[in-house]
Amino acid sequence: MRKEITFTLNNEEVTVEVEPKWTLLYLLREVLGLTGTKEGCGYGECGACTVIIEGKAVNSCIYPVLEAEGKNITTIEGLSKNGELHVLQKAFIEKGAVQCGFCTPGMIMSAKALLDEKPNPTEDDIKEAIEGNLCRCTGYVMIIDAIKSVAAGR
Amino acid sequence: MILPKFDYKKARTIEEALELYNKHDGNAFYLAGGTDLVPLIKLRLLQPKVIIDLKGIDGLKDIKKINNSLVVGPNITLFELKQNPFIKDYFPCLFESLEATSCKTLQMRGTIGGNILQNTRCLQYNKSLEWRTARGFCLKMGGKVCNVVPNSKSCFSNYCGDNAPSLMTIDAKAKLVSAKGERTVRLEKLFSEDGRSPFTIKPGEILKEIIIPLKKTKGAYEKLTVRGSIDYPLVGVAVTVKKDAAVVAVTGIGPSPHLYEIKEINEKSINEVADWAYEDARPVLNAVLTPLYRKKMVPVLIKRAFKRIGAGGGR
Amino acid sequence: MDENLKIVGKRVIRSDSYAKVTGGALYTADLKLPGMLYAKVLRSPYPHAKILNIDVSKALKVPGVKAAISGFDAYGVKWGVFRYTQDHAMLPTDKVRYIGEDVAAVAAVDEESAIEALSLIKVEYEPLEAVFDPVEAMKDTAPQIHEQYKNNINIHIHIEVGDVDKAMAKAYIVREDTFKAKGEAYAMMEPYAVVASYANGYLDLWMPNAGPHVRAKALSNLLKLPLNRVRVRHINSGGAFGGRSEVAPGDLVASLLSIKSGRPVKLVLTREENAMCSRQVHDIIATVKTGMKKDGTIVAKEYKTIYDGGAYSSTGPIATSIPYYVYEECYRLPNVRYDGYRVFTNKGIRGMYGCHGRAFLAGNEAQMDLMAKELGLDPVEVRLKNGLTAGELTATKSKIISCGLKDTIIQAAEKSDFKKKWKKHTRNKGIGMGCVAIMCGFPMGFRSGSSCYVKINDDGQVTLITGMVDNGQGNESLAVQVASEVLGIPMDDINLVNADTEVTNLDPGSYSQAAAYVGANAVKAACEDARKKIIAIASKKLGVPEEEIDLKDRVAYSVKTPDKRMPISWITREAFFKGEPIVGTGSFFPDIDLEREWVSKPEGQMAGTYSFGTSVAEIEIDEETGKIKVPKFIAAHDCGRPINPMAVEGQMEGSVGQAGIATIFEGNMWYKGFLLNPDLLEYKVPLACDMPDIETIIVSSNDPKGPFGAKEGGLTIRMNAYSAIACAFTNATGMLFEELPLTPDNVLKLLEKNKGGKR
Amino acid sequence: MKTIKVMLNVNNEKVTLQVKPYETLLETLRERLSLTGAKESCSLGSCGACTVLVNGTPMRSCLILTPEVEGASITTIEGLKNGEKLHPLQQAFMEKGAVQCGFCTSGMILTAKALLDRNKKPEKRDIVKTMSSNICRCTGYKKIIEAVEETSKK
Repeated sequence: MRKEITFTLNNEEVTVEVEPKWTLLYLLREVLGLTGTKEGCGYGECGACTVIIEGKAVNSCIYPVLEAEGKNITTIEGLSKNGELHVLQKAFIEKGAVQCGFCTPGMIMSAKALLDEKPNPTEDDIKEAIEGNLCRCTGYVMIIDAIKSVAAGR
Repeated sequence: MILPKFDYKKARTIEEALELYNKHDGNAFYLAGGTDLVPLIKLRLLQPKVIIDLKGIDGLKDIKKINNSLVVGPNITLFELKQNPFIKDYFPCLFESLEATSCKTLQMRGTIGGNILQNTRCLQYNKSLEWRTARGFCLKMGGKVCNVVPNSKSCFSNYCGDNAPSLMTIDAKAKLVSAKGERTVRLEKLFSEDGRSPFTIKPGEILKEIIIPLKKTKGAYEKLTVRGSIDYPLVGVAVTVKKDAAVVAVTGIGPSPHLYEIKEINEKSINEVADWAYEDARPVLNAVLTPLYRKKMVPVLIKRAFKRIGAGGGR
Repeated sequence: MDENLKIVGKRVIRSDSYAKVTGGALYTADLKLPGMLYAKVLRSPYPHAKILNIDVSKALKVPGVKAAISGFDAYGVKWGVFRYTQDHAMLPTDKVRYIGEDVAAVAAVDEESAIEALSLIKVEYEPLEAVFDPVEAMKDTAPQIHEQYKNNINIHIHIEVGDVDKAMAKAYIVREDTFKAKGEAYAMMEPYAVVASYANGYLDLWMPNAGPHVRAKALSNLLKLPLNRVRVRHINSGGAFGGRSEVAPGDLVASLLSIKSGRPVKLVLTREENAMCSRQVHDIIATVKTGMKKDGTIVAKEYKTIYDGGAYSSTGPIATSIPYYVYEECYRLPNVRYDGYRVFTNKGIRGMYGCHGRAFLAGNEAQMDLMAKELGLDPVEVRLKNGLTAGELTATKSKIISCGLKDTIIQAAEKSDFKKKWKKHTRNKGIGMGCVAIMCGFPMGFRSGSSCYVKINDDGQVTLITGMVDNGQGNESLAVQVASEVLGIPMDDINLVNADTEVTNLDPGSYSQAAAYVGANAVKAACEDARKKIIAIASKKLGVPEEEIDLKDRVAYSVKTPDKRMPISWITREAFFKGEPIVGTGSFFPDIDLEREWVSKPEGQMAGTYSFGTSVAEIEIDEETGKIKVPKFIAAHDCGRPINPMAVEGQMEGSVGQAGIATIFEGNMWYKGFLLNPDLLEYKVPLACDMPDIETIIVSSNDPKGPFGAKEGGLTIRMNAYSAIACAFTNATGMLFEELPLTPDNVLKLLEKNKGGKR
Repeated sequence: MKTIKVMLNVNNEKVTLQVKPYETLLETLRERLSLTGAKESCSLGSCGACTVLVNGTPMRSCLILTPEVEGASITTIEGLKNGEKLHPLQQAFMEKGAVQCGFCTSGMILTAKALLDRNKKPEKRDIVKTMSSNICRCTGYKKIIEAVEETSKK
């Protein structure tokens, strides 16, 4: 049985028919065509599917779609404004924090959730914030550098 | 091209269809084969709230011999009707017009009821909303002038049905049903002669049966088109001969078919009717060949049809 | 090698047909990309009006709308094929010039929202007086459509050879007639569609096109993007016929919308839009004056031809020239004066067509027959007498390289029993003949040539990379077939990567009749390069001299001792071990005079070579209705050596429909600037039941420079099938046509006039 | 507007869909089921490029509302192959060179299939008449008619 849900996605109201069994990730990628959010493991272990729901970084692959009703959700596609990149996106590019790029959207969303809540995090805060995001390429050094640079820049 | 929003309802009985119609304040259209209706809606010439599909109604798809009549359900497709042995044997004129209608694929979808009740056409009318908006709405669109004949107060759009004229020549009647009950009229009475609203059918009325007296006839249908298939008639002439008398119907020119009777067939009477039909035909520049030419073809096709019948029957 | 061909010249199944019969072949409208938006275009309701203001702000407020644009969002660049014809902004900001011109556009998450948003765009216009008839448009009092073109004359081509006036004065008979033809619709089955996807600074585009490289360059200009950031990609095309040659407004619209929204955008035109707003064919008025000797030799020709160009230049200089050139490339014209005018009117833009110039060519041919009759000569003999032969120069000094014209005339005449039927025709039955030549690969500056890469993969299979594009005529299969021949590898083993501007190298496209002659020649050269490398290794490994080795069925072998052999896949691996993988490159540039210019210097070598064709039509006229029936059609074509005769026949048969039957069916109808038949119901594309019994004759000649002797295939019939019908009409009635198409009303009018005049 | 639940058997596979009441069968096939073999060319029933078989009968899918054909068996060009084996008509269209740009091809083949299904040995006249339901701009029809004729003789 399909159900209609309404929520705010990247600052726009979206109404869409969904199957209750879907995950939010499925809706984003397969129905709404927002493929920036990646599926890495499907079990909430890797963080590649991280999006921000009501200010919190959430693994969308294990988030039941019906729970999205009424929520405010941001994905990587909603970060740049009028063609202008978000500071975190710029920092990731400048600091060389991007290699294969598959973890990048989730990583940036986790970082954004952190900075939104805590504009001046410590290195430990940063490490804690991205501990659920696996990266196989970078060794995390440049990622942490990038997040730090944004925090310091504020 | 996408369709505008409307609701779709499938009626199981005539009563249900009439009820649905009334429920939507008349802003509804009945759907049979859809080969005429759907393009009109796509072009935003009709903007219904609801479409009522009549194809689920039992009994509208039968052909029955009742007493001395053939009773044809309106939902039977042109292709099925053509296969009916009575049609070929008794009504060669109708058989030929069915055969000449559009193309085979559309014959398999289009119904005889829908074919009879198809809307009139005009080169300046059957266009997209954008085209018509740029041109300015014509009389048929609720505007103030005819776009083909600017000083005319009436609409010259052409009725392009192939089969109503044939049916008229074999004395067909239409049984119509509405909430108020049933009425049966001769087929020619269905035509209003007004291109804006070409039929006398009352809002919500449903064509229930086409009744044809079962008498053997001779006949022929002559159709002028540019191509050998798909096209609507630029002029169509149906002729049915019964003993010494004949009935002639001319279609494709103007909002309704013209009907003529010949009491006694001979060269003179045929010529007279041909002349008469020529005078009656008032085509305008709203189809692909010139009006004068189409007018000239009326007597030519009438004489041809008679010649062909004389030369050994319809086929 | 040429004398012992394995696959070239055979009736092979086209490599693209499997995908097409199974529904797997994708066309632009079939594409769906993640996050894709749907675009709709707001079009001008006026034939001519000043644009005062365009406001798209309200459209942007419709839920689901992601971008809205007008010409004010573009970069102010005007497009033109030539530097002197840059007059088309694609999205105008000054004024609109035809009904249906692109004015603004939106992209939304679905078509419904896009349609709703369009209705909210506000455009303020100030209507201007419009002109629809080219003769009217040339008058001083006519409204000016473009400031820079006085009297609305877009292009004037003047060609003067010899002394026309003197020759006319000396001619035995002189005749002057004026012929008209309504413009046609391309009516390709696929309505125009484009998908544009802009991401990370790069723009990907898919659309039916006849030349991806030319298209990408135009878009790079219009969008002020470097060429390597605009990538026109491969996609199937549902017919082009000349109507997909140039960059289209929709390309710019979809690109701008994608750049604005950051999402892929798809625009699909409706059938009506495709007819009104993509391209149409020129209406033509041709006055033809001919001077002839008593023996039928043409001594002089004088022409005034007016082309109704619609609102913009498009391929103007080419369109204004081509009907004349294909005639002079066929017949010897010692003295000739040609004045061709392309004139602007407030109608849709006119482009080149496979059947371009029917009033001019059919007029020339029918008039020639009437003059022959007056002189008591036979049209076949007159054509043979005036027809050019190999080695001769055309009037404007272009050398005919190879020429099978004579053979096409003789064979078509014999097959149809032409001479007898023409002389003893019965009432209202007639037979007629039309001839023409077509240039293969004409001057397009540095874009006239093509190049190709080929690589042999580690399993011995082949990847072929060429800019050649296929619009349905079979160019892809042609390339694969040529490669297969040279490399001795079956067609199935060859993967074609083509018409993708970031991968393939420059190619002229498929609209200068260049695919078979130019593109395939480059493929052949690249494969020969690879072949040489294969043979070199095989020679060493097998211990036989290189000249002794041939490639066949995936194997290199010694011709003298065939059991000395090794699979090409082994050779490939040898090459990898040596660090010299087998790749081949090759290119071809036709031998043409690059100084030649359409307007300023219409003289010099026009093309690499020419193909020739003769059509013969038999007709019957119904005297009462004026309806013409075409029971029989014979087409003979010199296309050099046909690479795939089945494909060439297909082109010839299609031409009989699109040009031949079109002569009695097809023409655009107008009310002022309104196209009255922009659909497939009232525009009469012939149906199966309307087709004559067609017989095709391929006259095999061997062009010295063509790939395996091949030249262009099919187009000659497309440009003379109408002449055959027009001449048959003259044969049947003793009179010339006045206007094409010869619809029944038109024919009856002529027949009545004839009766009135004679008796 | 409410959607309508429609069950169809498309190429021998049962599908249940929620469609718009004003959705054409062509839209459903192309947009919902990604069966893009049926083409949209004129959209008004004049050309036959969108022809599919509905319970074996060739129909212009651009003129049919999907709810109208509830419960029907639909055959599209994608459903004609039997495993890897082409339908004889598909084979003949290839071998006879009846395919050029390919845009009319699926409609042509399905129209021909319906003819041969109801009449195994049609006369050439019948073939020409039936195939005159569909417009082709490339071929001049000769090879199309030959392909159908050839198949009927097998």
